[in-house]
Amino acid sequence: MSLFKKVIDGVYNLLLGLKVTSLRLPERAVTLQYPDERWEMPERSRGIVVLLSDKETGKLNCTACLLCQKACPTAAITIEREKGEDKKWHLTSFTVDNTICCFCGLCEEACNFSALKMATKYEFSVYDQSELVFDMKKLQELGRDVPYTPRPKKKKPVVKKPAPAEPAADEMKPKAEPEKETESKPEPEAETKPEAASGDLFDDAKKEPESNPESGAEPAQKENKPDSSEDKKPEAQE
Amino acid sequence: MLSETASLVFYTIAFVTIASAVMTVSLKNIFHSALFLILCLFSVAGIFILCEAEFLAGVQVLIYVGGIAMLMIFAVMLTRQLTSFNVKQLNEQKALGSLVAFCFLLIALGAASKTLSVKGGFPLAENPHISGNTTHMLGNLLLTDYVLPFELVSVLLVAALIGAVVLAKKDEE
Amino acid sequence: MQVGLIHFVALAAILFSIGMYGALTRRNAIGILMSIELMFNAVNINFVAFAKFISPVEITGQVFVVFVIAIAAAETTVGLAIVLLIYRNFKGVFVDRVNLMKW
Amino acid sequence: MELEKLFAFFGDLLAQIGLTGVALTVVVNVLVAAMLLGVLAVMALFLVWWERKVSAHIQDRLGPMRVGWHGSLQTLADGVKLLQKEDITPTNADRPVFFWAPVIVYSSCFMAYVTIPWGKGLIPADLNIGILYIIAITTFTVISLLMAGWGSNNKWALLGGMRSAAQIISYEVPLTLSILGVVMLAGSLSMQTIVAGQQEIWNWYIWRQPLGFLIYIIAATAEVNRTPFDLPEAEQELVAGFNVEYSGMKFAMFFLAEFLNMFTVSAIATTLFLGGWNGPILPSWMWFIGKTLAVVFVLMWIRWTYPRLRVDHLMEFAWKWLLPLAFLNLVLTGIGYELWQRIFG
Repeated sequence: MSLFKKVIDGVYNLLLGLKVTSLRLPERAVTLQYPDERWEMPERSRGIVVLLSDKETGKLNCTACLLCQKACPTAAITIEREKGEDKKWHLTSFTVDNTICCFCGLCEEACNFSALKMATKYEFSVYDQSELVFDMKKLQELGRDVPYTPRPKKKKPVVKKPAPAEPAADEMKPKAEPEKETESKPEPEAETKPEAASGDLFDDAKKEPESNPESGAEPAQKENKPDSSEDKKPEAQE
Repeated sequence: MLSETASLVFYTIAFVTIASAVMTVSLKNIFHSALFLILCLFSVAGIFILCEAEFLAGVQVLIYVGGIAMLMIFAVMLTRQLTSFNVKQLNEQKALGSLVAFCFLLIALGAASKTLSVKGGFPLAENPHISGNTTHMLGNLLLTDYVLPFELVSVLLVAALIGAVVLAKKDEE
Repeated sequence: MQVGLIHFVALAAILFSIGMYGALTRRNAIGILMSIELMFNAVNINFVAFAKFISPVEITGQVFVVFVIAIAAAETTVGLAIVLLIYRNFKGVFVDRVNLMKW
Repeated sequence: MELEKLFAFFGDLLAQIGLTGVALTVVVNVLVAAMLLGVLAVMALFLVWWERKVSAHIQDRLGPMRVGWHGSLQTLADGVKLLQKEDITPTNADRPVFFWAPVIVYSSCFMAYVTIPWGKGLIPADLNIGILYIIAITTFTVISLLMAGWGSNNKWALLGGMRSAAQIISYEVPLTLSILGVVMLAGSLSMQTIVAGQQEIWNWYIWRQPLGFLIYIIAATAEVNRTPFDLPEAEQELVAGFNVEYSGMKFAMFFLAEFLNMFTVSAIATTLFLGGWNGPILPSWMWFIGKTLAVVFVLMWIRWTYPRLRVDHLMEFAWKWLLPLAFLNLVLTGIGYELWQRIFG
């Protein structure tokens, strides 16, 4: 008897399956025809990394602070800079190697100047691998029309001369200059926790350049090494 | 006698049959042998059709090609070391075996020509044409005159089936 | 030349001899089984040809072919089971290795 | 629309030209074969496209949309692509076997169409062993699959070939037995006679053989290696089974043969159970193709509904369920037929 019940049950379930699929048949498609239609990507989606520039002046927002380079877990970002005559760091090259970028968005979080952003663009296939290494020009071009809202500067208790509410980074620099010597020295460790220490934007920017070039790069490498060796050990054991 | 066209067809099929049979017994690769066996059996089905035995031709293909040859191929695949070219495929009786087969061929052909070519030697039908549906006739014969052998063959098949299962089963202990 | 009964019989004889040669000279048990199938088929050709040329009214020959085919199937199943046993016990399917009863 | 008249006209034309005897037969047969080849090639292309569309719509997708109207020329584009591809033969392959396997699978599935009635009088050859011929000739598929598996010299291919042979042989038994029920009722193996026995819709053999029809559909699904019985080419386990080493045109031949086989079993189901080309108003060949495509759609529907069976379940189902049911069907048919004859005959 239980056999009969089983058989009837099974047949019923099979028919139920057919019913389900037949009901899907007249439904409208939920997919898009990709090259013809595209999803509108949400603004915070993580696509390709672009450099943002000021809308009016067209200059890059980047202050060459190296925060993003340090934040990058895969070392996809490489920044070269030089000290200008105005004793400020100037960007000479900014490359993003998209072959190793993992699209984690840490660089965007690390940036304090709304200088770089993960744009919504996600199609950048090329014919040659080397074309995936984007240089500064390319990144700026990509970021030309990317809308962004400059990050609100929440707390500025340390600032002596409050900056204008929404200044572009380039405009701010001259004003920040005088404070550089006085304020950057007290907190040299701040670089390890940029988010927490970024009470003052200008401060941060000024302080890092000085301490970083040699000392900043080394810790990063040291951090990397144990990581990689840990990664390799289990493999070797296996 | 067959018609001109049918004779031509007969010679073609006969050639294929014999050639593939020779390949079957002579090839070193036993898998290829099995495939030529299939070709041979298939062309024998063609001979059957020439003899107006369509039902048998269908059964021939279904049973031999679909069943027996398939079993052969399975056996080839289940047993290793069959297809390597280093293995000697013929035994020491090669010369003797071919001699015996050749003698048999001569005797058979001699006997056939003795009995069949002589006028009045063998009661040939005047009109060698099977009138009617052979399938129908075959079915009638099998279930009337030959019902006992028919049943015996089915018993034999069941016995062979069980025997094969018992033989091929792995010992429990 | 028009084809008559003699041609069918000759074809069957040739096929049978080929099968016999194979059965006598093959070392491989599966090869021997195949040769035996060839001989069965030679016999079948004879039956069918005789049915056509001698008794086209009552096709007794064809009935026998049915039996032969059935018996061939039975023979193959048992034969292949034996081949598998040989393979299992003698680590190969070469029948000249199966010499336990030879003195 | 009346294709029969068209063919009769062509026959007269050929006779008037002066062809007689063997020459006429040869010419007519070659023409019929060529026509069949053309129709089936188009049908295979259509079936591939249709399968993709049905699967897409069941999964709330659209499927191919780019080539032609709703992607209707997609298969043609794929065919052209496959033609251009490199024809690879593995180094250690058994070359002749590897080469002949797709040829045999393709030609055997064409040969099956010799006795399939496309319409009233539209049958290439009405053999008196019709359905037996089809069953016999389709066994060559198994051989070609085994040849493909063996010839590729690849363990997945070999496993796929072995599995498929085991599966097809197992399911052939209930398939043949389910067909036998219809043969008993029709009293003939000839396809035209079987069709002639089901003039009206209530005469269709499906009403007298519902169990047989069910068994036939299940066994036929297994026979043509379709989901849920597609173990021989289970992508996840065997990558593609017997055709893993095939590329280019040889692969295309396997692929098209698969779809043609599906059409073949549907055509047999139509002929045996669904009244063949019988139907009102429309020309007979339209009825035949329509009914066959309906059966094909059911097969596709089944494919995109059920998951794949496990290999031991597959064998168990064939031998422990379908085979006894098929025997039961046969016995019931015999008893029922005899009773019917006694009471009404």
